[in-house]
Amino acid sequence: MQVNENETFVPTIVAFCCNWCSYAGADLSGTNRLQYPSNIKIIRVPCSCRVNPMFILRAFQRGADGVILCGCHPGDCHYTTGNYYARRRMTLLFSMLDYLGIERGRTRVEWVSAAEGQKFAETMKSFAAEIAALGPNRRLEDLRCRK
Amino acid sequence: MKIAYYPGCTLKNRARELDRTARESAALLGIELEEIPVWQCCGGAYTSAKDEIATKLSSVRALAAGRQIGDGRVATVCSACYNVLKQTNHEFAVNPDFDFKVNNYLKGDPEYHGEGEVVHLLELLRDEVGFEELARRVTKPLKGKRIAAYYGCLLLRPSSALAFDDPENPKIMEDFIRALGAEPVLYPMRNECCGGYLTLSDRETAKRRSTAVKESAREMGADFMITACPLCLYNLTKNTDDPIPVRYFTEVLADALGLGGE
Amino acid sequence: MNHDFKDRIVRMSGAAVEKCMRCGKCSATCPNYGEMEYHPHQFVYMVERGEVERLMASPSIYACLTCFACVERCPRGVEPAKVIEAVRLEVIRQKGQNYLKPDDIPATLDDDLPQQALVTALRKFAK
Amino acid sequence: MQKIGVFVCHCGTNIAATVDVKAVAEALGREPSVAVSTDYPYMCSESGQNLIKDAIREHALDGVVICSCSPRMHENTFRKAAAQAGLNPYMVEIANIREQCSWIHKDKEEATEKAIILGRAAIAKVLLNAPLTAGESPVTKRALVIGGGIAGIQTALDIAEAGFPVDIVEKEPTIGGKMAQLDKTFPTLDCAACILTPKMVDCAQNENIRILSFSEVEAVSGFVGNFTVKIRRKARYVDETKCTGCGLCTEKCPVKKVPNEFNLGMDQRRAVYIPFAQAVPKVARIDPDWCNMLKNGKCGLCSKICTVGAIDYKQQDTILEEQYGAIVAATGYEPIKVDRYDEYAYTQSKDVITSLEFERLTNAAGPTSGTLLRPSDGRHPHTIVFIQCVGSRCTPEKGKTYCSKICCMYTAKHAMLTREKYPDTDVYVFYIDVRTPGKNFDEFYRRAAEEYGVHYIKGAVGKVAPRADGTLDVQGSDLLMNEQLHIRADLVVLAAAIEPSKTARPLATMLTASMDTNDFFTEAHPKLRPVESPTAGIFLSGACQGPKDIPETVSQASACAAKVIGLLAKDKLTGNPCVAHSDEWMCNGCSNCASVCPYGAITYEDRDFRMPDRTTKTRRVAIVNPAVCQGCGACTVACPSGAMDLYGFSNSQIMAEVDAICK
Repeated sequence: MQVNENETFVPTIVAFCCNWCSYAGADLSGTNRLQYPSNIKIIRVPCSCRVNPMFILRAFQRGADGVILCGCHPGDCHYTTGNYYARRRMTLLFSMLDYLGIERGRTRVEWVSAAEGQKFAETMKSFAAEIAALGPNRRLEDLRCRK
Repeated sequence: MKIAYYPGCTLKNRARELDRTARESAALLGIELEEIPVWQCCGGAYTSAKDEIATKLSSVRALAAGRQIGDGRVATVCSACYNVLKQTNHEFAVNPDFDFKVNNYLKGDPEYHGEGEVVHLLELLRDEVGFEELARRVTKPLKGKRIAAYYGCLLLRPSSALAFDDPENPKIMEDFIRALGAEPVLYPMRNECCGGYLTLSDRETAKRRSTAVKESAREMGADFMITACPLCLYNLTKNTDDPIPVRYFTEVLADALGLGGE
Repeated sequence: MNHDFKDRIVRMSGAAVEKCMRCGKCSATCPNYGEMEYHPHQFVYMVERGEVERLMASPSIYACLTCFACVERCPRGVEPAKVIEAVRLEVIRQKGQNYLKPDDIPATLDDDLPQQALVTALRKFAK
Repeated sequence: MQKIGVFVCHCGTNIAATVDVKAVAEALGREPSVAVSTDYPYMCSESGQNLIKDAIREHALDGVVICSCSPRMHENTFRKAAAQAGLNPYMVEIANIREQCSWIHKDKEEATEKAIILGRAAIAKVLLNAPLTAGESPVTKRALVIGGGIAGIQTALDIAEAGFPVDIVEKEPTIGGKMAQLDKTFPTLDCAACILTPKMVDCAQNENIRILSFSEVEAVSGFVGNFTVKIRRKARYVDETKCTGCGLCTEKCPVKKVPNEFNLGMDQRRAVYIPFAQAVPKVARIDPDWCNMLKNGKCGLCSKICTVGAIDYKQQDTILEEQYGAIVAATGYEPIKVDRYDEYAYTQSKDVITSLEFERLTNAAGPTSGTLLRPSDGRHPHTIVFIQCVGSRCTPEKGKTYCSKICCMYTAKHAMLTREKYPDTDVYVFYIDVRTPGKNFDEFYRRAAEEYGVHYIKGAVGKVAPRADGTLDVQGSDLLMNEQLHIRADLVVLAAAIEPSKTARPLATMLTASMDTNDFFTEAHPKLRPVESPTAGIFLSGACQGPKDIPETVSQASACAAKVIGLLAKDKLTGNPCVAHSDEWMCNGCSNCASVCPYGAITYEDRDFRMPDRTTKTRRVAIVNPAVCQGCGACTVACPSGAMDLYGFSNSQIMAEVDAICK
């Protein structure tokens, strides 16, 4: 979370993107000069199934306000089935977030192909807007970690 | 065994023979058809429109009442009742909205969610009695008779809901005919429509349809035909000029079991 | 094109007219084809095109036997008979549009006619 | 303390216009452990690369971060440069400040700030990088082709021509497949046997090809370059090495009423038989379901008359174990069973047949010696109706959802040949669409209609009704006439949909190759890698990948062979070092990782562990085969004890990135 001088809230957002589809889709939105908010930072992973729900909790703990996971469309996974695993794991994580009292809207799973630069930018814009509307994540942030 | 029985309106009137022979034959074979105490007419035709709920309530009430008798299944003899009851029951399985709306209508009555099951007497003969056992119980086998089974549409279609037999090449009635010692006649029109629904509004069209069915049976050498549907029987006998006799399958069954008298 | 009618027909019938691949198997299978002005495949196609009013004005809606042979054999699961039924209901649900009127019935009766014929005809052709 | 070098690229103005590259280099230079931080107009240029190499040598850097374009562009460039300077190439990380920063933001301050954060995340990650070396594995220079139809034959011949040994495993007693059953082939009308059997003989004579007929793959283990395959050689009760294929036994065998599967049951064979005259290998087989000797020990006639003593009633199945570098699936197709579409009366009339049965009825080696006769009464049919799309293009509930692709063309062929040979025959084709994409295909179909007078009717058939006089009443619709037709036919031919062989699904499981919902093998990329399975070392040939006609099958088979040859030509395979690895001290052997691994890369071994109390404990632990692992990381998340991790994308590296971004 960052709060700048005039006190408008700029959320910190982490996007996990799989190397084969969504990261390439993000590159494509760059190549096409499609803008989306700069407070979204992308972490490249080989596959959406590499993303351990722990990473998402870690991000919330360290002050992220929203985490989005992007992978190949179902059926298109470079590793055949990775995105299905990711989908199931995230479904479980969502119910756990409810338990932790974290708003369900702070995490999202999206399928973005390497050809969907437009969709990537649109998705990021809408996600950033939703997180901004939700306000800062105060519930899970571990203030001891804050510098 | 005892099983709930839904006779339907026609079996209480013009098709009394169908009702009587069904009950007597079934009783002889160890199946007690216990009539549901209070029932209304199923309407004879199942309306496929998604927004028609009220016209299906009489079927739902019969199905719900059937739960109190025997193992909860409801037996029918008339093809039309079988078709309407079974399609209604199937709708619960595939359409939650239907379930919700029906139970809103039923407020005050016990809820019903499609847990019942509809069976035709032919299925009971096949699955509960067994055609082999039936063949053993036959005292007056119909030796040498060439019988054409007429399924029509109501027993077979839509097969997704009825799941009665192979809709294009059914065999339950043929097996039944064999069990009675006669020879089944296969003819292509046995699963085509007799024009039943149009009997009142367009008698000539219905006549053309039922005549086509009978011609097909005649061509393949049938001595007589059997059916489970009173309306089919009417069209195939009264609304055609073809003289091949048509009987209810239960009449033939009663004869073969020695209940006929003569 | 009247989308209002089309949407109602699609909703009422639950039939997926857009799944039709124009093979004509419904019309190939229809036992009452010869009595119809518009045939089963045309019902499906014309509903998809939104030409419902022409169908509503046609006597073909009273010619369907509801024998479901088309529904059974359609390779695309389109259910033409349900489309025809929906178009017919769209007509007879309008005031005064009963195709079969109770007053007409006594003339058609005979001693052998089963009750079933009466109830089904009323259900099919009157409200 | 590690020493990291940071290099910020301007990319001309691509980055520098929106990101203050100097400020980025300066800010990142203040990060602990950064020894050098600098910027340059084009890092990917030779001088840019030299700048990096010099810095690595001068500062003895342990890791390098390049802030530049996407790693998908130049990661390899910079890794090579690092390697040339003596740094392990996997100690390089890229911060993507072009596609994911400068190009998508307009505000320079905002973009600069983001570039710094991305740089910090890359530094955090590179600090945890470990030097990696790509593993190497040897390649067994031998290929296995599963399926001996035209696809398998062509692939095997091409591989063998390149000098590599190939085994063909065929489940039937002879190779040849479906093509051997065909009469003529479209669009040139060459006789199928005339062009296929020379290829079958080539297979038999090629020194590099071994045909394992009447055999099935039973188990597959290993990985690309190093497969071990168990092959069951089914007992044929005839010694393949002795039988000369003279056929004497097949003439004398007293059991004559066995339905002949080669002619689709339309005539009979003996209990000992050779499938057809040009079978390869030309070796008899005894059918144990029919042979009196094998059933009840009474007969033995074939053994008495065999001059070379090849009959062996005691023969048993044997298992052959072989090593292969590459495996080709060429399992082909089968026509579907058409019983469920009984409105066409296939089960109700002998004169309703499938197209493959029609092929046999017109084939000179078929049950009627090539004269077209009705199966019911052996009379010439005078009216023939062909029905298209039987079971194709349906909803999933009603049949196959795809177009079977070959039916339009073979039906045009059947119709044309019928009209040519029997001009007094009326031929009708009911079609939904006529699909003829292919060289000379549409011309062929037009010839059928224009020159041969085949009646093409746009519409479907609703019902086929067998009549008492032996004819068939075909009730169909003519959509262009808007009419319902009744045609009195003598013969009805159904163009049944085709589906993958039933053997394909269990084989795919053994190969860990993926399949689609229709049980066709999935290709690694539908456009760019059409003959490879996503599983390395598994290749696809012919209709097992999707419906195909012969020309397409053969070209795909040769393409497949080229890919196999490319693999076998290598002495060693270099793997991707970013693979999973398991900490055996933490692993509890639960098998979760193996169950999610799409490649079968994880196996289990019992290991002895020396415990603190000086006892030795044996535990089952996971072992990742780095040559098979593709590095997806599914196992790392499935592992409940945290033993499984991924090189290059380790848990600690990703968490370090998360921390750096969220700071």
